[in-house]
Amino acid sequence: MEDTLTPLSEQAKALLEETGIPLGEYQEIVRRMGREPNRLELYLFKVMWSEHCSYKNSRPLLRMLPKEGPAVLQGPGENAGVVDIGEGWAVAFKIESHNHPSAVEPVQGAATGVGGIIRDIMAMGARPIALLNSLRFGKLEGDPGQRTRYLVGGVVGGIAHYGNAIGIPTVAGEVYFHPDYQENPLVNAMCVGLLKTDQLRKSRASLGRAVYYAGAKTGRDGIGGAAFASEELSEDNQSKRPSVQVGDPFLGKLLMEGTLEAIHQDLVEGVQDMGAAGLTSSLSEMAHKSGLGLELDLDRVPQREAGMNPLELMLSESQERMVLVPRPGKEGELQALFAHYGLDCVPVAEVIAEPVFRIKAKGMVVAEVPTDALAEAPTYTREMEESPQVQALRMKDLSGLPVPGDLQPILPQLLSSPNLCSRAPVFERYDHQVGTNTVLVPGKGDAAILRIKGTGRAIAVKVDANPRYSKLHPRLGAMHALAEAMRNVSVVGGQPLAYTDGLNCPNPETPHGYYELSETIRGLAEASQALEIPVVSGNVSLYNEGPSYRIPPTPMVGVVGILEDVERRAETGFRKPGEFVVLIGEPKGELGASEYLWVREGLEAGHPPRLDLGLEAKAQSAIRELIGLGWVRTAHDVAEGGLAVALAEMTFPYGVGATVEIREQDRPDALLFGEAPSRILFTVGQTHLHEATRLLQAKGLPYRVLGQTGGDELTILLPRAQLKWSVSELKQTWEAPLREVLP
Amino acid sequence: MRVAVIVFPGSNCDRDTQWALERMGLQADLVWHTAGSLEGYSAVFLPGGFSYGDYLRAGALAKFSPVMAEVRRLAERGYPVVGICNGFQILTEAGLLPGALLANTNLHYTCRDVLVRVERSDLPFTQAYRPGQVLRLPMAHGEGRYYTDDETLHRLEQNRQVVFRYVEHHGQGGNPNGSLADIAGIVNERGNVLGMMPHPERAAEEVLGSVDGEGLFQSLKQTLEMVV
Amino acid sequence: MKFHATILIELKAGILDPQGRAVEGVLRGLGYRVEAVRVGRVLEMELEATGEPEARETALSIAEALANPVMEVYALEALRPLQEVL
Amino acid sequence: MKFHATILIELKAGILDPQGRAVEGVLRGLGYRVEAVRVGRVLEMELEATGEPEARETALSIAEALANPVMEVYALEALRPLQEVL
Ligand SMILES: Nc1ncnc2c1ncn2[C@@H]1O[C@H](COP(=O)(O)OP(=O)(O)O)[C@@H](O)[C@H]1O
Ligand SMILES: [Mg+2]
Repeated sequence: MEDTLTPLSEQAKALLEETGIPLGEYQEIVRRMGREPNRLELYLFKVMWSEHCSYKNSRPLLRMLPKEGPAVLQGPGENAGVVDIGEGWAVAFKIESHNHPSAVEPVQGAATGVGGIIRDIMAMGARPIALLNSLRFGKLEGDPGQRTRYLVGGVVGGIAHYGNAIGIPTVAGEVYFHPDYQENPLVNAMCVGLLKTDQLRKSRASLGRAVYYAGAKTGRDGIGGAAFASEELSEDNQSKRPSVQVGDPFLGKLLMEGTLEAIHQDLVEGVQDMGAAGLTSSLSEMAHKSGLGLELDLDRVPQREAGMNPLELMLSESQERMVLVPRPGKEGELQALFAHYGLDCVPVAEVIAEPVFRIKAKGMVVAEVPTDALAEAPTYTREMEESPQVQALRMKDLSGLPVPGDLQPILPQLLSSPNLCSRAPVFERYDHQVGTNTVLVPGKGDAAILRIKGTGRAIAVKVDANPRYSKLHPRLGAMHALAEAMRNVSVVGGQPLAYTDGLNCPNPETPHGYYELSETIRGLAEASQALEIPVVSGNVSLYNEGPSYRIPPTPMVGVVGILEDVERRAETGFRKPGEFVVLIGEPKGELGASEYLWVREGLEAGHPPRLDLGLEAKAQSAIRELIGLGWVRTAHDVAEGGLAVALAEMTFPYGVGATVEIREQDRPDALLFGEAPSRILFTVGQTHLHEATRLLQAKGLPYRVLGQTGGDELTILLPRAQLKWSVSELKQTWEAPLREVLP
Repeated sequence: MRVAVIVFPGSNCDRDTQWALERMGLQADLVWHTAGSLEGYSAVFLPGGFSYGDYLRAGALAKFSPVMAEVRRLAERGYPVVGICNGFQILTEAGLLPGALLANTNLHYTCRDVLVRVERSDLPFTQAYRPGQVLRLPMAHGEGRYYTDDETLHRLEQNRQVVFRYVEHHGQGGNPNGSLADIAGIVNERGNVLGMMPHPERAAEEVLGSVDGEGLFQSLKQTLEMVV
Repeated sequence: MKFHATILIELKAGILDPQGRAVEGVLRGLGYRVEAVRVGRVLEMELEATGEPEARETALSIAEALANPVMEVYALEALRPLQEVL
Repeated sequence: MKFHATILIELKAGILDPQGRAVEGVLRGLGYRVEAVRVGRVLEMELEATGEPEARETALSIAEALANPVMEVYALEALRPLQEVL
């Protein structure tokens, strides 16, 4: 396209070619700078104006999300969100995606994803105490299964490699298999850190301060990663793939201890991790947030390889690096501290009054850009339209669906589907106990519980998203994701405080893509309002799409909740015989978008389950009350696979069976395997049964006393059928599938 | 009575071990691996973790840490020395315990509960246990397959140096890593240097789901109180 | 005919080698004057082939199959006919 | 004078090498006729020495320090003077 207003110099034309920066943005850059940028300067803009760093497509939409709440100490805008959990303690948390690097090199891609989010938490002054992850892969079956298995092994191995070695327990997560992720797996990692409220740090520096670089030396790792992360992973830009970044959890551990000690000894006023776009984003953002400028001397940057040029140094994504701003007079102590850990810690820049990001090399200025020009990328609101195919799938009439004659074999079949089978083969590879805070380990509860040493308190954490719901109804899917993540926290006894969201979506520059992104955020906003929970951090990963593939919108929601008394908690398993099994909600589910429909009919269609947010809030507060009163020790939400699968899952931990009766007159497959939100199963002893049911009545919640625990079988009585399964046999079926992928 | 918990670069169960010791009422100090002296300490713990990232081989690089000379000196003078997980690996690499710990036969890091039988309840670390008592303890390692040559194994059995053995119990447990003779923990001939792969410090509190590991810290406390 | 092959698989130059870095640090601490320490994998194996050329070809294709092209390079370090001890 | 040393550290014969087994399984699955696959480590490094004899001695003492005599053997696979590119 030729532009008539400002004729481009030949050199500029060449640079546009090379960087792939749109003409419109280039003209904006020239306007803001008052001159043509040189090559280095243009690359600074390329990475800072990439979606990953600038949110140029998502920022206007993200404004819809509620960000205030009584517990919020730090909302979106810093390296992580921070919420108050009482008694002088707070938790910092955030989720981050590492999808593209993990597709290129699963082990290192996942490992560096974990390392990166850990440093975001450290940057707030918090000690990381828990890791979570949310993974999406393609089909396990058939030929595509080959690559999927390789990716699963690599990604799980990479997460274990980094998290286990650095000594932060991986306590919860989720894995989902869906054909639409075949070419584009998703790897999102979440980290939760603990801090004393007075140790909260931000990415700030005051005038005249020296800015220090601490940690690993800079090499040619992942050059162009940030820009890369925001590009379609299509054949023609294979060449653009960065040289693989390798994580070093050993150095990462030393850097973490050094940084936290520096904060606890109050040696630093400002902290910032070097994540995507390395020196460029960490330094320019810190200067911008401080309302000041910064002068960087590249000759002082510790280098791993000889002859790196300014562009390589500025774009390098070498891992295990931090930016620290010492308090005046503490520089010596800071350097001594890092020397103790055998790490570099050197001044590389100085904070200046002039609001520019100035870069010097060999004594010469090689780049100088106004900090706000870099930090405030132009934002876009685009054309949107729902994909007609998706619409058609959602509208599909399922009333003609055959009612299965024999229901007996369906439960084992569902329990052995990749999306419902046991995750033990995955989480057994993660150290989930280091730190000795993990009260509820993976597999024991719907959310993990971590006690806070020195208090009677604990936090509950979980990350969730259902791609089927989101694919067929982006807005409703996002609402489900938040509701379910919160429900998982509530059923272990936790009061949800705030959430972080990882928005993984296709190309926003297409009407369908933009529709899915905006509907997803709109759904989150709506649910946040109704469920009264703020977002405090998150991440956006767009362009998860290529010539031959496109992911469903996948909003991964990580919720953190509080238990004021760690002894008042619940877990999934039936713990003893003779307890009453109660269902909050009705034994009726919908088949649209259900796992049942997919497993039985190979169909992904229909309308996802309706969600009544008012009912959802009531159901969650009810179960929290019942647990808080000490009446309930076993609770589990009814999710994918419906009532029968939820009941089976409750028999597995302790091998205690149950007998329940469902009296409803409805198609039996909908009763047993249909899906519906706001449903929670719990058990209560004879002594509290009546009080418990009265509490549910008082809240106007529908409920059923379904039956009792006991025996080593699961028995379900229906109006026209009597079903019985051996718990141990069901459990074997449930444990087998992933064990074969991860021996 | 002060207990030293050695912190190697990459150790990550140091605080957990300190916490468990202090809950027992023992004073436990974290001691950096470059310490030249352990004067004043009446027992030493080498905690779990990934010293030097477990690069090359678990424990292979930590054995060169300056503090190891002191650990050796205390061991020779009969002080209780306990290596848990990575600590066990370091003790074998340093030659303070016989044998070596190789990659699990399943070839990957595994974190789950195991059942171990107490083979010796007459040691400074185990006197609080009943002979033959079966404990449920968490394991979390990738290189825990105990190996040694036949003569050494014979000697270990003869001198009753095997302290903990993986056992199967009601279809649960069993040998999780291919360890020789189901060995989960051993002690030196003199009986004052213990190495074990499972993590007692992770099972020393009701809220963590098991107190089976508490006995080890209790035993040590009794021992130390006796010597004073 | 049986051959014994020794294959080396190492990280590409320029790719960070955390193991090498840690080992180098320790060796220097012990007073050794070393640098550029890199740690890789060595594979020893016996393979069946009609003769030296086929053996070499097989060994190289094995090396290629086992190395991770994104980060590693491989080399056939040694190949020798095997006189079985009977 | 600078030298480049290549050191191999491998499991003693007779000690179970599950990694070698796994690799062998994969290779056979791919149709290769291999056996006795063993996986070990190779260390490459540059070291400073007055001459070849000292370099050899240093390299061997490094190998000895890094290998675990209980289950490993080591070998100095290669040692060559390094002509630095100036
Ligand atoms: N989807 C989202 N919802 C809420 N906050 C978000 C979202 N995406 C990003 N943020 C916030 O915007 C800020 C910048 O995000 P990001 O660039 O991912 O941080 P970092 O560079 O530290 O990884 C962070 O505070 C992050 O929490
Ligand atoms: Mg950050």
